[in-house]
Amino acid sequence: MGSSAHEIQSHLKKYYMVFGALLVLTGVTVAVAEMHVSIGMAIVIALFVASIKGTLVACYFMHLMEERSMIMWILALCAFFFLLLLLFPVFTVGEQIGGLAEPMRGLSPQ
Amino acid sequence: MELLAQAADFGTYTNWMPPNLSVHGERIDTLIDILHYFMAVLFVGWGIFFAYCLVRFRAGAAGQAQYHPVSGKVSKYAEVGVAIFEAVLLLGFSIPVWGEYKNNPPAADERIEVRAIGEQFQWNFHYPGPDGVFGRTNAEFIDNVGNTVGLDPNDPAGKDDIQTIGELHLPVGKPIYIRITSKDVIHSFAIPTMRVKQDAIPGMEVPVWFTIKEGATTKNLLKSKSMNEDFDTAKVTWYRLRHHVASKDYTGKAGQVVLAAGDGLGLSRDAGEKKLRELRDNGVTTINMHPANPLEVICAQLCGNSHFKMKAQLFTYDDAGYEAWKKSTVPEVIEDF
Amino acid sequence: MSDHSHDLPFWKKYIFSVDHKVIGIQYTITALLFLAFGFGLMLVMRYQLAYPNQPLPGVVASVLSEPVVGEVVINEATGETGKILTGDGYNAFGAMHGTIMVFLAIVPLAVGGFGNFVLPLQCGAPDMAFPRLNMASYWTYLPGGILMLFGFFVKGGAANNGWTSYPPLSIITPTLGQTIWLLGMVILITSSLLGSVNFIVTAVQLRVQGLSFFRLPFFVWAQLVTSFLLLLAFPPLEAAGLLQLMDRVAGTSFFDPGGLIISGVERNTAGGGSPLLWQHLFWFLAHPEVYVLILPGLGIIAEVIANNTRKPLWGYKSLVYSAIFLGFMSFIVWAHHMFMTGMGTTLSTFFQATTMIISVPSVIILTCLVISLWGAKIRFTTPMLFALSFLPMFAIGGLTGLPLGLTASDIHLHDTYYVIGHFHYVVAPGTIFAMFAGIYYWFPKASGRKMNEWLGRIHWLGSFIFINAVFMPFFFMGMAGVLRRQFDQTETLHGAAVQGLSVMATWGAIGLALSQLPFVINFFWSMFAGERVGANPWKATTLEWTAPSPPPHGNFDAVPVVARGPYEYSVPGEDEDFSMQATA
Amino acid sequence: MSATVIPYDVKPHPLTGMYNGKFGIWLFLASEIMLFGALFSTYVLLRVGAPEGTWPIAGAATTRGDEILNVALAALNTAFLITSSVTMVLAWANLKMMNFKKGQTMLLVTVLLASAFLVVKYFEYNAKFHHYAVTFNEHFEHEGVESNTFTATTPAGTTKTIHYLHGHVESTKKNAEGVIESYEFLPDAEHGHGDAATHKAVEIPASEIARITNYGPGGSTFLGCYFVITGLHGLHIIGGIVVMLYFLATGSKMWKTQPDKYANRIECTGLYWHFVDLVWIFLFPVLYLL
Ligand code: HEA
Ligand code: HEA
Ligand code: CUA
Ligand SMILES: [Cu+2]
Repeated sequence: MGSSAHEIQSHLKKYYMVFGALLVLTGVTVAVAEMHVSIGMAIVIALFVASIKGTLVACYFMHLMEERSMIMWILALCAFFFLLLLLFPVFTVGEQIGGLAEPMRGLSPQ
Repeated sequence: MELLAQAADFGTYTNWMPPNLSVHGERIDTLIDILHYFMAVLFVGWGIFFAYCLVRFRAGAAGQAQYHPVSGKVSKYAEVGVAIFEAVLLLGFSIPVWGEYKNNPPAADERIEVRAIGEQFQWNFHYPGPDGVFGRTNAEFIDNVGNTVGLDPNDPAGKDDIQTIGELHLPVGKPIYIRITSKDVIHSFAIPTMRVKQDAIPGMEVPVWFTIKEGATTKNLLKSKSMNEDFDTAKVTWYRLRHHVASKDYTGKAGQVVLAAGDGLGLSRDAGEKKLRELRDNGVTTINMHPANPLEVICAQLCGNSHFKMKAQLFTYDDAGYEAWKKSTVPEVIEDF
Repeated sequence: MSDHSHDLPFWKKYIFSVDHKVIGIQYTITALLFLAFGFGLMLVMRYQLAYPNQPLPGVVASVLSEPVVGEVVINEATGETGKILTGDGYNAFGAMHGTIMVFLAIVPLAVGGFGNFVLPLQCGAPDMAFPRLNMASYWTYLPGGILMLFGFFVKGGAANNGWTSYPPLSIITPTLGQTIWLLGMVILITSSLLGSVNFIVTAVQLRVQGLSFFRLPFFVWAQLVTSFLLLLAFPPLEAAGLLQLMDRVAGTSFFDPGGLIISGVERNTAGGGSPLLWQHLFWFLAHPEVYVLILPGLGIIAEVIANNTRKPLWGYKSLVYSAIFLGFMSFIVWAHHMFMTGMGTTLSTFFQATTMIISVPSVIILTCLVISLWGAKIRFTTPMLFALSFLPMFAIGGLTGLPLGLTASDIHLHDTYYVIGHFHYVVAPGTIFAMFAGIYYWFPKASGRKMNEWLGRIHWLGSFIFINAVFMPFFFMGMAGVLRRQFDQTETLHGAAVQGLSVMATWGAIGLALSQLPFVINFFWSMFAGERVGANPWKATTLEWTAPSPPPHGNFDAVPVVARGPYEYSVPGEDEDFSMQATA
Repeated sequence: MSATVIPYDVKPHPLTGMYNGKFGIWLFLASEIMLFGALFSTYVLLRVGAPEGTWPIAGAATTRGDEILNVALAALNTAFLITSSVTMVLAWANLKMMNFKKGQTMLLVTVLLASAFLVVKYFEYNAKFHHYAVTFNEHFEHEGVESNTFTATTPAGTTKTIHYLHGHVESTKKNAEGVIESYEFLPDAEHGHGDAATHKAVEIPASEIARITNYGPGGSTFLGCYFVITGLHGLHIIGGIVVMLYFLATGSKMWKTQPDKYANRIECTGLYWHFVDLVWIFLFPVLYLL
């Protein structure tokens, strides 16, 4: 990856651009949130923007784009397991036989 | 009567599966049997090959170790075979049985509904009573003698409800629907003889349903041949018989009654072993005994230091018996308020 | 280089050493001691199980009634005269037995011990990729372990909610031991994370020239897959541990649905938590974990079998692919431990299917190992005896996993001794035997001396007979419906009916313990007085046998170059019946 | 340490294209993903299961974190972290271009920004610990105190009114045994808790209270998640600061002997630091805005 001095030079400009983009996108997220759009919409937008920001950081600051494919595969595997961990518990709750009980004391205060 | 007792002979507690008294249990047992045959076949077949290799290819034996691999056809077949058989077990047995066990519960109007509430370390049961409606419950009304489920006395629907502690009474031949929850920690509602098991999770209410086989009433079981077993007083220990009672009187040399029908060996091991010695001294070599009560609900999830003791007595009745029991209970429960 | 290691001060050479071999040996000894301790706990429990509420043998009783541990563990018996275990004491012993065996004995032994010692050697590496990190991982493991044991001495005794420590029980138990358990887990997990990173980097980056991936010994592959499991499956438990810690100390309610009535008193928390969440996070770790327990074992078995059959392993590649597939699948089956929580049909179907699928690679692995015996020239050395007996034992353990994997049969078997039987057959006569095989096999490399064959055989025979006497009865008890974690199984009808089997298991365990004496003697005696041997006493092919025994700091006198696959035995035309990987 | 030379300690391995350290740190980050992943999945599960009106806290009008969290401060912190990421990567770039001074300065700036983040977080946490939520006993009636109410529907469909107030505890009255008898409580004006008109402290006898708690971890499952996740993230920040300080101080000696090894170490630190930033990039919307 970019090791020679003037290669790095060329990188610098990229870093500043990414920096700008990140700040702008942060602004966008906050703005959208202030607008109080429907929760579903908000989730979609917020996560979408966050993913873009994440990708920028990973690809440019962490130079993921310049790396060999192996690490990509490892991260992909990791991401897959992460999704499993995220989704299956929710699925099981959704599919639970029976469900929430009438709690012993009405609905517990908080 | 004799006939019925015969018909209702469901076997007894042994070192294989306990008697199965539920309708859906049959298919679970079949699956378990098939599985073990399958495992046995695999293991034996595989074991023979294994043993053969050990003998034939031991260092002492003639011949050179061969560098080139043998063709793996056989193994491929074996593996594919295993895979296929597992698929059959899964699709052909497990999934249907589980589906039947978990899907489409019995209709609300024809099922016997009971709430089971786990608590360290007892099972509390709540019956809707004649009106078929459960009264509201709330923690503030819980008291540990009369009202363990916390019935709200101001709720008319609750007036006729029945509560029991550590006793579950059920009719045979009717779909039974038990709503399981817990007051404190996770317990697990298990009836080995019904092939029923369901965790009791606080904050959740999970139902299980099953039907008890016709004829499998406590009365019949107590009379059934296999529940009344002969034990060799020289070999048997108190542990084995601590929940058993004698089926008939046993008289000693002097004609005195050593062990009366319906009596157990004793509550402590000391007493029990002493009683056994006494029997032997009086020349009683075998005693015929049966469980004081043949059916139990147990707790299958670690729930604290007395988890092992957390069990309830299960009584099963024919319709007449069940009605009789309900009558017997209703009034005194109202007393509690 | 070799002379270099001499001028290191003692403490640098043997205590805070960065040499992977020393660290490996440190791990091995520590883990063996934990293994023995874990067994000790179980012997006390087994006595109670065989003779419920009868006074413990005097020695044991007096040790346990030491004021420090006494208070909860032991009490003046009810009904009987003399000292017996209390219910809490029993649960604490059980939970700690499980925890110690899994996290403090087998994993450190299989990964920390054998992985550390053998993997770099088999890769032809001078050391681990990060020697100091390696040292750090041992020095986090040891304090973590000691912290765990410290639980026995605090008020209320050690953690007593099973090694699974399901909330809400684990949250409401007053004992400080549970909090210590959680802290201990967090530390131990950190330790094995450091380890796993190190292993992966070493196996990938430090392979010597010519040692392509498919020339790696199967042991290295097994360790590699294992490390990935540790790397990706452990963090969720670390997170879960933190959450439960918060629930205990900071009054949060992640696993507390709220409104719990603990012996009549309502627990005043925010509520809104989910007890099942813990089970998901725990089993997401704990199922991969069980393959962490077996894979290194399989690796060792493969090495020993190849070496003692004097022929190449049958189906090396399918072994490797199966191991990888096994590792991958092990992340997708965890909910088979939760069938009885009221799981719906769709998901249970999914998890049953994955559970059945995951058994196929295991079948393939075992089949390959067995077929490798065909056309062999089997040397019945002690390591080989353990390796061979591993095969049927693992087969029994594995096969009994199938009824548990099918929801319908699991209804009857869940949380019974059938489960206990199932997994002990895979971990005890399975993994432990593999560990023994490994110890006997690599002992010469580590010490330059061979362990005594005859003592070894006595050890094997005793262990093999008695370990079956312990665990075979469990299947029948489980079938009869006897539940696990029972202080006294005779409290229930079906339990009382099979009390005899429990007695048998207990005497089996005592026999098993006695059978370990020859091993302990052999182990220490051979260290100093064993028969001296050269670099390659077993006439083996893999790289570690090219290095002198014991290998100096830096391992190889000259960096080896690899020319062949790992198991080139009895190559036609060669004058020796083994052709080493390294070209001289 | 030992004289044994470890291959690929500095120059990249042909297969992975990384030197050992970098490969190692990437694997470590993979495990970190699973660590935070588990916490995120906790958050999702608990939120999906939360009975309406109890998320983020009992009586909340919306289900969003901004109901009770300070978005402005968090946005500021986001800016801090993003900037620190840039300075971090610049530090490495400069070292690569062999100008040590600039590299070190950039590293220092990174440390300062990180510290600024922690300071802001301190104020955020502190505010939470001094903000209280009171839930009154059922059938609550007490003259002089007008509580807010919200009607919750239990899973079984029965509805139930919950009386509560959010605000600050001005003072407490204790009896002889030192047991609190009553609270001097100032309800919030915003979020419709209490109403601006009667926005004055009230006297609440302890006997009327079912539960009183600050906005700390125990306040609600949401706050629990908030504190655990941001707390763990905070620990990562602290860890990063420590490492960077080490490389600014004694660690920097290495520059004279093995400059590119030193640069590599800064690169690894950077990878870790960017990851911490990345986590926050997801934390911010998930906790504060949704
Ligand atoms: C090393 C540890 C290990 C291993 C390898 C396994 C392997 C398997 N386990 Fe086990 N398991 C545990 C350790 C392990 N398990 C532990 C510790 C628990 C209890 C946790 C607790 O609750 O405390 C547990 C519990 C457990 C449960 C939960 C039971 C319950 O609580 O109700 C289930 C259910 O599905 C299960 C299934 C399986 C399956 C299907 C396999 C499969 O991978 C097995 C596959 C292997 C084979 C199928 C045998 C090999 C094949 C042959 C015999 C060759 C012959 C064939 C030919 C020659 C062609 N295990
Ligand atoms: C790797 C895991 C592992 C291992 C190896 C073992 C090994 C053994 N286990 Fe255990 N066990 C568990 C994991 C393990 N166990 C778990 C997870 C549970 C569930 C806990 C719970 O319910 O939460 C459990 C529960 C459990 C129970 C059920 C308790 C209950 O449910 O109430 C029983 C009952 O008999 C038992 C017995 C044994 C026995 C007799 C051994 C024997 O095989 C031990 C054999 C040991 C040796 C042979 C040691 C030899 C080594 C040496 C002597 C070292 C020498 C020293 C030097 C040279 C320095 N175990
Ligand atoms: Cu209740 Cu075990
Ligand atoms: Cu499993």
